[in-house]
Amino acid sequence: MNYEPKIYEAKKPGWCPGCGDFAVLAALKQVFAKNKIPPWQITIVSGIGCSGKISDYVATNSVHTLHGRVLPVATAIKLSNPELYVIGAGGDGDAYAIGLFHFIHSCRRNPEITYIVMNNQIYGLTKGQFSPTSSKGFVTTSTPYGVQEESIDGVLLALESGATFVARGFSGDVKQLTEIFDKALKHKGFAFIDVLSPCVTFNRFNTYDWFRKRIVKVEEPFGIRHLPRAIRFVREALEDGRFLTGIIFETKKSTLSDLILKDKKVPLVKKGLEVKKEDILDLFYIFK
Amino acid sequence: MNYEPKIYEAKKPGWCPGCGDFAVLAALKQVFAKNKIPPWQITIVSGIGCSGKISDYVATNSVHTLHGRVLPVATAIKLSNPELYVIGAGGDGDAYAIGLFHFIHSCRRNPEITYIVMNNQIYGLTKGQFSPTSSKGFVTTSTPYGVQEESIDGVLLALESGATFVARGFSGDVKQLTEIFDKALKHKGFAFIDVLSPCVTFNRFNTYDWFRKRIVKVEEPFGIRHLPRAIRFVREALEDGRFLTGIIFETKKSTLSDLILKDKKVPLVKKGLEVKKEDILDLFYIFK
Amino acid sequence: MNFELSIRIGGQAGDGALTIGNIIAKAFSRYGLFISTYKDFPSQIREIHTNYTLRACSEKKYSRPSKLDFLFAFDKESILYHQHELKKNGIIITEQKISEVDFRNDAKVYRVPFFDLSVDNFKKHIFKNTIALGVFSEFLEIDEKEFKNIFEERYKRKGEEILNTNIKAFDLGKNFIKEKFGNTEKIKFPPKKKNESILISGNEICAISAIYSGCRFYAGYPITPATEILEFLAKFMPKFEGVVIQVEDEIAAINSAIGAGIAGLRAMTASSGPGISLMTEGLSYAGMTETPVVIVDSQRAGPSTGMPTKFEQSDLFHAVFGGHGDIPRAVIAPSHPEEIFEFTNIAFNLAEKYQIPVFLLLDQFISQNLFTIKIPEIEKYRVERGKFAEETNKNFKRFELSEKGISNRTFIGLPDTLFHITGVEHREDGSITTYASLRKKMMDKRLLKLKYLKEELPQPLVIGQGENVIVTWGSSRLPVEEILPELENTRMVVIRGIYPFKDNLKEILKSNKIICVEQNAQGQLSFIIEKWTGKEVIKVLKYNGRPFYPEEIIEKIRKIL
Amino acid sequence: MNFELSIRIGGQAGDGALTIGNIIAKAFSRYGLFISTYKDFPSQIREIHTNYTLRACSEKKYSRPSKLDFLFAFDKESILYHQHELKKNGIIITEQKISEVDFRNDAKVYRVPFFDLSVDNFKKHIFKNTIALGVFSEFLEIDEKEFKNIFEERYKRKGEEILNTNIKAFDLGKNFIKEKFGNTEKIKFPPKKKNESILISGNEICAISAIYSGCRFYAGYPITPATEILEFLAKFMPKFEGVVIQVEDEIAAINSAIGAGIAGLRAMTASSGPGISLMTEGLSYAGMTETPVVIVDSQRAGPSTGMPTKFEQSDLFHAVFGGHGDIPRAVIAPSHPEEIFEFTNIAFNLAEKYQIPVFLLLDQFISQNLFTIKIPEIEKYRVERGKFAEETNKNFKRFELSEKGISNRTFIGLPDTLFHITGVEHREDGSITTYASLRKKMMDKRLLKLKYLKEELPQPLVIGQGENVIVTWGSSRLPVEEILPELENTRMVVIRGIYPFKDNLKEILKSNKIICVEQNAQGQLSFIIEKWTGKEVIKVLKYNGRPFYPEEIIEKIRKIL
Ligand SMILES: Cc1ncc(C[n+]2csc(CCOP(=O)(O)OP(=O)(O)O)c2C)c(N)n1
Ligand SMILES: Cc1ncc(C[n+]2csc(CCOP(=O)(O)OP(=O)(O)O)c2C)c(N)n1
Ligand code: SF4
Ligand code: SF4
Ligand SMILES: [Mg+2]
Ligand SMILES: [Mg+2]
Repeated sequence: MNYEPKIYEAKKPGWCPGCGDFAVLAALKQVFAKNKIPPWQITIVSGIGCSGKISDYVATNSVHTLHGRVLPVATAIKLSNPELYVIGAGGDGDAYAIGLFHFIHSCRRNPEITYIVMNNQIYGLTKGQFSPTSSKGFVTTSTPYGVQEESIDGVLLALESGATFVARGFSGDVKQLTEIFDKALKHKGFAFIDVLSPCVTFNRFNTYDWFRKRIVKVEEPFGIRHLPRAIRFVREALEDGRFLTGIIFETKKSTLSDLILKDKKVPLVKKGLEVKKEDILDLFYIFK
Repeated sequence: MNYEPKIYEAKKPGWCPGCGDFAVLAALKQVFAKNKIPPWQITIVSGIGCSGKISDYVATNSVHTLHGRVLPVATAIKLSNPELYVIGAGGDGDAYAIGLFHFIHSCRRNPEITYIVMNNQIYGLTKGQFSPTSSKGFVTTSTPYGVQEESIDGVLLALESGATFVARGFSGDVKQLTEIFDKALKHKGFAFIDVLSPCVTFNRFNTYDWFRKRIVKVEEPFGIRHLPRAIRFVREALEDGRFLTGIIFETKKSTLSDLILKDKKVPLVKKGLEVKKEDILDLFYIFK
Repeated sequence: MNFELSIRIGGQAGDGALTIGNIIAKAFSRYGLFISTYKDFPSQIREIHTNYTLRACSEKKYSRPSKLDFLFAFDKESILYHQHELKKNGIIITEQKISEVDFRNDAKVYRVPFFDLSVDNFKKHIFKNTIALGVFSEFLEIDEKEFKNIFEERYKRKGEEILNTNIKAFDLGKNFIKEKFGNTEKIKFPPKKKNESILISGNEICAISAIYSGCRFYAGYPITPATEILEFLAKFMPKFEGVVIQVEDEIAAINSAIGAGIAGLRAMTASSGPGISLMTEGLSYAGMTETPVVIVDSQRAGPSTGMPTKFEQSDLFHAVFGGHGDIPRAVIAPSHPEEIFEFTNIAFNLAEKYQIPVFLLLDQFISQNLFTIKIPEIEKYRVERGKFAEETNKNFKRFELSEKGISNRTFIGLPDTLFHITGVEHREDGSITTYASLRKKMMDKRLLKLKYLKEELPQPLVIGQGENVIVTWGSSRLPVEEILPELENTRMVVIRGIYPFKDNLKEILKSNKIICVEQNAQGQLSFIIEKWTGKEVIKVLKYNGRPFYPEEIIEKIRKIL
Repeated sequence: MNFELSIRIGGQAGDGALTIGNIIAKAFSRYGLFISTYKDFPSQIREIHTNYTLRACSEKKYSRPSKLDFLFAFDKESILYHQHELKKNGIIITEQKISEVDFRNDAKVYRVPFFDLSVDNFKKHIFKNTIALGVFSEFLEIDEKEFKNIFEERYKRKGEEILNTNIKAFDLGKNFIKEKFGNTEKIKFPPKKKNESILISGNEICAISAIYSGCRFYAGYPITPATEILEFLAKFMPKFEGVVIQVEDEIAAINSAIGAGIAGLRAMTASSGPGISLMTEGLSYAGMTETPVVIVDSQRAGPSTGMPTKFEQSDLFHAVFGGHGDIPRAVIAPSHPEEIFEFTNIAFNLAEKYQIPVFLLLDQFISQNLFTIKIPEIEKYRVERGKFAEETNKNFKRFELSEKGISNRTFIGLPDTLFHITGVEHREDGSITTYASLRKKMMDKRLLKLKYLKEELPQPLVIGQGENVIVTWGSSRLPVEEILPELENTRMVVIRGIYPFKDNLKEILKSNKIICVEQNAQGQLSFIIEKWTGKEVIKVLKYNGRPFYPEEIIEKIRKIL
């Protein structure tokens, strides 16, 4: 098989020209090709939103879930078949509004999946309402007088919740994105990437240029040995109106699969369903 | 009116003798009495769990919501009638499992309510399953081989999510609890208190004694001027197996009511529903 | 003279079909015609064929036209997919660039280089739709001012230059057609009528009625096709001092609305399929706690995410039966744009008078499309709060047993008047209980309310006379009503107060042949009709995401009758 | 000889009613009697009156007894609330401390200082229930070993000392009664029967069947009365290499189960009312994506939080009709503890063969109480996966149209075999579409499955013969079955395969009088029966949280027939 990026693409994406999500798709395809992963060994689990459409554009396995439910589905698929590369992908509304609790619980559970949030600070598919990452004061179709809440940051929350791989990317930098995804895919555990992925149609505020002026690349996973420092740096940057991109934190912990799967060699889906009659009888005998 | 604690109590609580939740109730009643708040000006909004039963035990207004939904209900009540003291109260399962996203979104929205989580690190009412704050390895009825996930900490999450008043209390120290609640009630904004509230029936691990050995009282709201420091101290303590109690962080920000209510003098519920016919016609004229 | 003109504008998302469609709709509506529009848009932002249909009649006809007079084709798909719907000798105005496509033989095709004209003259391609509008105006007998006036309103704010460019583009199209094709045959219009009509979508009517009806708390989460309710209220509610918040999901939305309802405000939330399903637990809580709350369901094609931008009426089962336990509730469904104001008002009144959750069922067709309606006579509608009074009561029992099952309500925070609300079974004072006999009493109380509510629910609407019955609901009424005159011995019954089921259903539907026209796959209303009449119903269903054409229905019904 | 003995043990939560009830139940069950138990416990951990009822029969009778032979009263409430249910001259064994209470004149009352005996002898009050057991044994003709053997099993692990103390306490009670009251009249027992029966709850049967039926993924969230399924599987599933996770809520639970179902595992979740409502959106997704998933609903008294520890059958409407859009699904309900193993197995097979979500409706009575049953003949039940095969297919179309609407399935991760799953309407290959004709085809495909599934759904169970029909479902069958022999000309029909509705319903229910016995307030099955028979059904309902006594039903039915 010839592992080229294009073998992973199913159809021409329906995103607006210039949409940040193209970069995410491009970087993913490159990483798949580079690592020569056969399409059937990949499962993209996506949410609902423009970002979530990514699952319709890939020629890998794909599961387009409900709004906000990427992580329960992705985690279950990974546990069912650990031979798969399972990649969750969704928007900022999906991840940080309706799905926020799944996100934080995944951070602490450490399932072996990659989770990419295409953060455009807006609800794209529903045409421009604010999201939890929209800046305070931002005028959107549902906040004609400006957003009234403080925004939250996925990277900070992930760090605080025990995530073992935390990164931020930018759709204006596919090269860096590819590097991050490459490492994420190899990470044993929950690898989370918040991608600043501009919506060129409904978010005319957080544009590529806007980000370019504010992005600071992190070359090393500088927080790797020191979580509090990672947290401090990210927070200070944000307070200062800057975004650190790159791999911000990485550590090793036992994963959900380690803890929950008895036999890591044969995936559950490949095992027969038969049980020994005696084993079932033993269960009944408990009640004798 | 004679403002004594007992005027706020409706019936004998049905909690197990020794349950930590008694202390929360006691402290609340004291604070109400001390501040001479008439019962009808208080609304306790509670979740589902042993902790959530608190609403049945008070002679104030009370709303016993669904599992995990304390905060949306409490916030709406406060916006509807800002003259009320609105106090949310629930368990660790309620707040940090099913209701976690409401919690984090409330931190960033800063509604003017007090939110008390009776954290017993277990599901009490359903008889002893683990909760998101249960320690790794803890054997419960749903984890016969030990909890497999990292626990999370409400105080850290609140700090990271922009909460403006963050405290931790302990049911073994009603005096401190009363002081914290007193300040919380006076705080303009979202006042969050995680109360270590032992379940003497289903959690034989995190007992009063266990906590007493691990609690470090914070005398001043030492993080008041410096959030990162507060975060660091809390984190370091936790990593060290200690719990800081007291008011950990306090700051001022515009509240949800500030932002969303035009007229702060007359509560919405006291306004008439009539509108001027012309005003409605004006809306229609937009479509002429 | 019965005037009728149907137009479809097709192109890629971003081509501006919506803009020009809306301008034509507004111009015609002001001219005194009745407009209905139909947007067939993808649930994707760009790069997919979309189309906009507009029907202008001298009479009120609001259903989707199956035969077109005009087709604007900005892309190839517009021709491939839509030209078969043109009337004989219909007109196609199309982008000249489009090649390798066979036009219908009988069609009058005008190929215009919209793209090039726009780029050559204005350096941008985006004026191609205005040029097309100019072209279009050449086919009409009406004054071009009808369009240009609208430009002025629209573009004034954006600056003189944009306005002028648009006017230039318009003239460019007009002149192009004259020069290239000479004088075209012009469509005669009825005389212009002074009128007080507006061109408005169902969602917007609903939002305005909510404000009028005393709604002062709205919590929601965006979802197609209900979002405009949130957006409209976000913009205009502050003027009425109400609260509008976009929250983290629909669970938060319904629980917030319930919180406000408990506190004593009139509260509402709106959503569609997936969001409505998420509200199920909250629905059950509202029923149990006797909390008034209005839930608007702008139905779309399901199940699950389904076809988010497409039409369907398939949430009836859920609205009536969804949720665990025996839940008191009401379900009403306006069947016409002109009923939405009234029904929204009814929803709020029923919710408060009976202290229950009320579903207001809309659907994508009626929610998102534009219709010409008269401004409702708002003074006809009132705020009726039922047993709600600002009365201090030291022994307030929120759930006091009473003859009709309805207890006194007030707002939280009245001196000495204590509330205890719980989703657990409770005593009259709201304290928790599991006592068997009390449990039964409280359950009976809650369900008893339905008995009285039933009487007050909107009556079925009966139009026409005859042995045979066509029963329908929601916006399916529109095409049925249109074909009714063509059927002999047939009456139409529109079920508008759906739940609690009315006792007179059997009587009203008395017939040898009951035909039920509805737009879902299972025949959800049909099921209920069969239950109440004990008769097998002949189902006329459609569920491909597009509302019935009147002709489709008549064809099917002719086969049956 | 028909032997029957009914016992109630009442006390404050924490008094140990449960422990001693369970020991008696186990002893009698092993002795060869058929046991059913009934826990009437508060949804609160302490300090409230609770009671445990136990019925032991020489025949299979599983419904709640209305007349008691014995009452153990550890608190005053036990006497106040329960002594009226004693048979004539029934026996009360009560704590001596209880004062100011009038005992029934005819009752034989034995006042024993349980508390003091325990504290005086063992320094703790917690042995009072073992003492009571010793007292109790003095009234029975059977060997005290029957109890003491159970102590040995129970307390062995906890150490010699605890065992010995319990034995001492038992003897203390026995001797106390002898000394104080002399020789009591002893209840005769039928001869001991060697038997292979077990004493088990419905939740546990369900969990074991799930494992047997190939379930290898369980995601859940604790909720009464379904929690034991989670707890049992958490403990024993690892042995079978399956996954059990307690997740953050029921939404995560159903979506996790769906994820595993998509991946190719047999997956299940279980919950009750509030949790089931939260799963509604997931249900709709499973229907749309044709994902097999088993949803166990251990019903409790609703709506909303309702009475969490109490019995009801009020989720039928929701299971059948809940959720937005037209959702393919199945709903089945075992009506007897002995059916739970089979029905759980059927649920998994139907879910996979028809690629749909399947509701398995249990209820608090059958889920949490203990029943003596034979160990199921497990080899009778198989794993039938339908069109599931490990077949590599380069052109795999997960939603390929086929004659019966069922497409091929396999697991995710088979070389070259790609899955595309979406809750949006899709083509055969799973890619997103809104094309009208395809939409209709896919909807028809999904609903077509129900036509075939219907044939395979468990048949109604008809017991007895006669003109009149009593129709019932779920555990309401138990009391109905018990009274059936007393009614003339009456047959019982138990609806077990509830949805899709069977075509033969009308035929099977043919009768002049259809009586429907069910335990909810609206008459949820009755509604459906009326729909299918076109007849008005006479409803016999109960909804105070406690299952029918057989006598209550017969009284009501006598009035009707
Ligand atoms: C339960 C539910 N609520 C609402 C919606 C409607 N909806 C579709 S996409 C979306 C949000 C999109 O925002 P985001 O997740 O940021 O994705 P983006 O489109 O910006 O990539 C919403 C609210 C839905 N599909 N399901
Ligand atoms: C939606 C829903 N799921 C599950 C339950 C069952 N339930 C009742 S209380 C509870 C958890 C209790 O734990 P916690 O919140 O920590 O409160 P505690 O009893 O420990 O005070 C659960 C899961 C419910 N009532 N509603
Ligand atoms: S609307 Fe925004 S997020 Fe959606 S495709 Fe267009 S640019 Fe991307
Ligand atoms: S079970 Fe635990 S949390 Fe519940 S009342 Fe008893 S001690 Fe308190
Ligand atoms: Mg977004
Ligand atoms: Mg707890």
